[in-house]
Amino acid sequence: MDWVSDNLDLIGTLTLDHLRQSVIAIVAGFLLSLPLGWVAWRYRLLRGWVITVTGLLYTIPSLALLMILPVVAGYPATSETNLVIALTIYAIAIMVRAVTDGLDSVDPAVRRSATAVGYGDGRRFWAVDLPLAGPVILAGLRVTAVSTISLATVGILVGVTNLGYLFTNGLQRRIIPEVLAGIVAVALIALLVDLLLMLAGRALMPWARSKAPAKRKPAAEPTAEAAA
Amino acid sequence: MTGCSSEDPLGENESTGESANGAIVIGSQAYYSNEIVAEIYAQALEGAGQEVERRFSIGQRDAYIPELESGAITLFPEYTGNLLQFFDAETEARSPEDVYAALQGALPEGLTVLEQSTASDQDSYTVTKAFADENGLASIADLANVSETLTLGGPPELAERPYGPTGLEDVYGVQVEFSATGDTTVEDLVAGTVNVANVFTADPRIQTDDLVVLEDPESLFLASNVVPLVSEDIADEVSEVINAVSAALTPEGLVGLNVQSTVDQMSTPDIAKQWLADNGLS
Amino acid sequence: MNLLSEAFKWLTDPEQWTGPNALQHLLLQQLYFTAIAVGIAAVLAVPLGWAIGHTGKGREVAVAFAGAARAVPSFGLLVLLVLLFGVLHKPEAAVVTFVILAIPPLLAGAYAGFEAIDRRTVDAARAVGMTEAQILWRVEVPLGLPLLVGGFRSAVLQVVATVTIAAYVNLGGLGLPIITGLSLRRYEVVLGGAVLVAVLALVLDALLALAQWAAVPHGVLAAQGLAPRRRAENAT
Amino acid sequence: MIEFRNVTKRFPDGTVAVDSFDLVIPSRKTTVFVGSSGCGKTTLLRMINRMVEPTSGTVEIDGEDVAAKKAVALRRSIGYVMQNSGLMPHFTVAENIATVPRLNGGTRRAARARALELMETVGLDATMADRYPSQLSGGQQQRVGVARGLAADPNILLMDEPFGAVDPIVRAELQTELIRLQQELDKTVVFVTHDIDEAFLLGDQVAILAAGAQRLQVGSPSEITENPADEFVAAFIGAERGKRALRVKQTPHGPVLVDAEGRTQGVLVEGGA
Amino acid sequence: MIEFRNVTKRFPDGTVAVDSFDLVIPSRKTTVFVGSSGCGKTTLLRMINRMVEPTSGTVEIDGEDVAAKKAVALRRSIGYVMQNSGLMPHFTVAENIATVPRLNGGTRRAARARALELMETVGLDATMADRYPSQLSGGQQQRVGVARGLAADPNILLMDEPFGAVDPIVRAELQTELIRLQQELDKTVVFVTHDIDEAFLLGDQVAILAAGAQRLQVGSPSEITENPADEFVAAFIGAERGKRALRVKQTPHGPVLVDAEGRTQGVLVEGGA
Ligand SMILES: Nc1ncnc2c1ncn2[C@@H]1O[C@H](COP(=O)(O)OP(=O)(O)OP(=O)(O)O)[C@@H](O)[C@H]1O
Ligand SMILES: Nc1ncnc2c1ncn2[C@@H]1O[C@H](COP(=O)(O)OP(=O)(O)OP(=O)(O)O)[C@@H](O)[C@H]1O
Ligand SMILES: [Mg+2]
Ligand SMILES: [Mg+2]
Repeated sequence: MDWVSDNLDLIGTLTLDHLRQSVIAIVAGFLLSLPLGWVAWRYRLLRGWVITVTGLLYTIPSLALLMILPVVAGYPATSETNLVIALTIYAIAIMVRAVTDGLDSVDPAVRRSATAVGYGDGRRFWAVDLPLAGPVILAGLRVTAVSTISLATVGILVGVTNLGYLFTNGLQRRIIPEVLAGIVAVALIALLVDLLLMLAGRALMPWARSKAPAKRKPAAEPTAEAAA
Repeated sequence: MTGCSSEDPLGENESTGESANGAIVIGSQAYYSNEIVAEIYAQALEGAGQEVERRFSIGQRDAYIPELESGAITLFPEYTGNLLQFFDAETEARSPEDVYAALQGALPEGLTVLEQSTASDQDSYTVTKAFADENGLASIADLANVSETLTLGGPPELAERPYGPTGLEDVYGVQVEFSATGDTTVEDLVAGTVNVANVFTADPRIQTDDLVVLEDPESLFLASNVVPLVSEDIADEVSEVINAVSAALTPEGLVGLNVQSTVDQMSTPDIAKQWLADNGLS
Repeated sequence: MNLLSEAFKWLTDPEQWTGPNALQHLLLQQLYFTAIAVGIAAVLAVPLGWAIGHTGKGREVAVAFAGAARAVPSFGLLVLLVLLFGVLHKPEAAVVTFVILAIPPLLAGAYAGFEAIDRRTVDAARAVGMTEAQILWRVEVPLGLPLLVGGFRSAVLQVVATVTIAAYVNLGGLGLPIITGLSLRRYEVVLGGAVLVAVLALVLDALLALAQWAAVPHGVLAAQGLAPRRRAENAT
Repeated sequence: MIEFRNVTKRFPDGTVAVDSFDLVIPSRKTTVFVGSSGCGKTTLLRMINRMVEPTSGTVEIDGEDVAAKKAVALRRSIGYVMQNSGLMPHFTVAENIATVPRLNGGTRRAARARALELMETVGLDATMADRYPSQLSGGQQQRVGVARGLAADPNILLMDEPFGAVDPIVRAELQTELIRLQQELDKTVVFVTHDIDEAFLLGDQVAILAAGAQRLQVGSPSEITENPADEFVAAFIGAERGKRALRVKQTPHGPVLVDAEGRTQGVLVEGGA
Repeated sequence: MIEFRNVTKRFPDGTVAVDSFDLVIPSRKTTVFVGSSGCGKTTLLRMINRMVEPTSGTVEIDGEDVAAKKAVALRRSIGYVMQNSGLMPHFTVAENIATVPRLNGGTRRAARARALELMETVGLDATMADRYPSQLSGGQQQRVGVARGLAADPNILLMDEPFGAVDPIVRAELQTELIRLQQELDKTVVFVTHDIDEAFLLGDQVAILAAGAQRLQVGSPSEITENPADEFVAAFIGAERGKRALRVKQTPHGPVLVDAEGRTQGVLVEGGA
């Protein structure tokens, strides 16, 4: 582990790069998925299409996407923009489904009740539908965050530097601790972001915590999982 | 280890167009050996009081050449032969001098190369010592006499390169099967999954793993010496410092740098710093 | 569009379908790795997931483990395992990598399938005198199957898309044209390879979607399909 | 006064939930719709606040067609209490109660004050103001639902099986409470249930409905028990069988009333009218 | 005969659901546990077929401690009917009913014949044999549940709020059906409800319970109504207030019985005992 202690600065810089790239993609993916997921949820006819098409994005091999997008869109493959856009696309692939499932999970009785007390459509969406979809959306967001952070490492194969650098460089130099350090760093920041999201969820959705215990409801996870 | 953070090999990976303020932007390939040379350039220039920005570890040549052309990167350690082939795939030049001369003609507007160094890091066909002894191999041509099936290992794109399996057959009459061993080519050669391998000549494992580089009498490969590719705008600014580096960088020296990186696992900034000190350049 | 038509041309060129690296071989390799990895992962994860679902114990541990497994970058793990196992064991390294990739969705599918079952149904099964084994096989497994197949489906999708990186360590598969194309700047080859992977993933996904539908027990399907009709009948 | 005039509701799938329904609902009284599942009670109720639009016919409040009013404003002016309370799980008790005042643009502070006031009215301890609905018992949740229905001080309160999900003891308590509240507040209450006992307990006017919201009988509880319109109504209210056909049995503790099986159903007290 | 001897159940989380409970349940009679939510009724019932193990004390069937029997065999020998029927959604009606005969190793054919026979007993049309539970109405599902409980011809039938989830009309029908069945089959039925009317209608012996399965009063319905043990029981059965304290009111159609609020609760018929 000498290598690690000698290269803490390097690991630190790479971690910051990695976080910056991933977080931008996660946030962008989340924001874009909200309207897409809403459309899919609201318009039954579009639903199959939106879900299938966004789900399809996930089947594109990341390497290919990272090389072909810049050719098609005309920006340099080595730019962070390239990686961030590709990661955003994968984030959307998971999140749209989660947003749709989340809106689905809102008890129709609650929705009706909100209408009955006099919420207009738009106001109801922001005050009732979206917050109540929160727990499922959050579960999807957590899956998205973890897989985005882990996936970002392929950026190094097209020249976008982040923790993935430790893999290619470690392989060329046959330094096992370097590769291992990369994996551990990626996993740690993924789990850290996951934890932060969970805590944020607790803070923002206090009602979801106070549910009567031991209700063994299938958590949102499998649905988000199915999209992954 | 006295590595200090200001000499981080990767620096801030800001987006393009940062050279406007006059800083020299040094790039490197995603290849540790190339990165070391780039770091040496950087430290040497910093030692001469220049402001430097690092944009290291860029994968493909076609990814960074456009950035050099646009001026987003202004200095890049390159290899004469491979660079020439990038611009002129059909080139007939083979010797270091010819290649260097042809390269100067082939470079696009705005780019130039400074003095090439004697250190080279070029493609080669390499076998294990045991295999060479067993089959009496000294040159690539001798492979034609080997009775067992030859399997050539190398990066996947070797299959399509002019010096790849087709070139071997056309130039030397040697028939091989190809295996895309990629980043583990040397290990595969040592382990015996391939018996001929496309290895870079500056790879320290040629010595440590007892490998034999086969001679290339018909010049299948271009000479490929380390050469600084530079934007014409700053060529004059940096030429003195960089040419001194190139002059000091010997073939053995380059292998030594690679050994420090892979065997001693030293960090790139430390290697560069030490080399500059050892060569009286800091 | 130009790129797309060139990719199509490359794909339909008979040359790509002959020789040692013919596309059908690469396709089979891709399928082979996917099948082996998902198969092994299923053998490991499904019984474990069922045990968690049946007993209700260990869920937190499983969730944490699955989360950690998901956080491990496949590419890095592959590199690490190749370095650790040595070049002679690249296939094993790749399989282990993909197995780890496939475990979280399978595990989640297995236990979530059980958890989604109405507890009263399981309780009733116990009350009529089913043994624990009978509860498992006659009630929980059939009723949990749709979500398990769902987990299987996402495992297959993830693995089949990720097996492309096997080419990076000389294991072939459809990643080969992709990484070769990258080095040679032949984007139509990259795109051709990517299209094949996507098509393969789609076909597998469609098949598994069918399987998932078929896995829903008839009574449950009836609940989804026939209930509204009955409601309408009552009304008139 | 609420008036249904020849109201029909056909849902897009063809179900005719309400077929040519006419009824006058007097002001400041409780009217109960009772009938078995699916007979159209909820549909009737929701046509009053435009949650459901009639296919034909009109619903009028004090002579004005509701279709002419803006739906959102109309709903805010009518209290609505439903089974399982229909509370927003992500709002606290006080926020739930104050929903309509807030929607009407009231300040947070005023809305909260109103919520606390209403909590007292419906018998909820003020300490519960910052709990979430899931932290309350079923009965408490229903009280919050009632409080929310009253928050905008509406003239009309619609209640759709508000006590269907709570256990009988709590239910009896809530019923008593509602009777008290009604005496105090004097609203026009339209109440839906499928429990005939509840209907008779709460209703000034009871409408017994069959599928398609067909009126089997409308009248006061006494009118209906004393003179059931037909066999079905008689069966439905249990007048001819079981516990409703009672005879007197003398016991050491006084006279009790027993049903056909001889099971005691009540005690006889003095004071025949 | 089923006997609870000083039975206590403390759940791992510390809840004492049943505290030193003693009761003898006579054979071939219906005993009803009634009490408000959470008072321990279900826990008592489930200790009979070892779905719950007592923390201390014993439950005996015909003098034999159930703890000495094998749980699986014991459960197969006791019918169990629960709220929401507890049917297997992926088994057809016939398969559901025949579950226990099949578990006991009966052939498919014999089991099906038994299922059809039982469907007739509980009043289900044979055409429903191959439907899935989700294709039946709530009332029909409950009948299937009862049929399943009877399939192994058990001496004991445990019923946990079996009619809690169906609407009142169907419920009355099922109650009548159960009374008929019981006269025909003569089982030991232990029935749980929190509806005191249902308890009095069905029970030969009624046990009114409070939290911790505390016995407030045990006796026949008549004994309890005529002589409630204390204020709480009186309130619970409604004997002193509201609808159970009735007086006679003369109407043009004959005498009816009205409660304190003047609402009619039944009609008075001839034949005082
Ligand atoms: N949105 C809808 N689309 C189609 N049919 C509907 C809709 N809403 C209700 N129905 C049908 O209209 C009829 C009346 O429904 P309604 O909900 O008014 O009954 P209800 O008397 O309130 O029953 P319950 O006591 O079960 O609440 C039923 O047959 C129901 O299936
Ligand atoms: N498995 C358990 N673990 C912990 N507490 C339990 C468990 N099962 C029941 N309890 C508690 O034991 C008490 C009695 O529960 P039980 O289910 O017997 O009540 P009940 O009278 O059947 O109520 P209900 O009428 O609501 O069905 C309750 O306080 C309940 O919360
Ligand atoms: Mg209704
Ligand atoms: Mg119970």
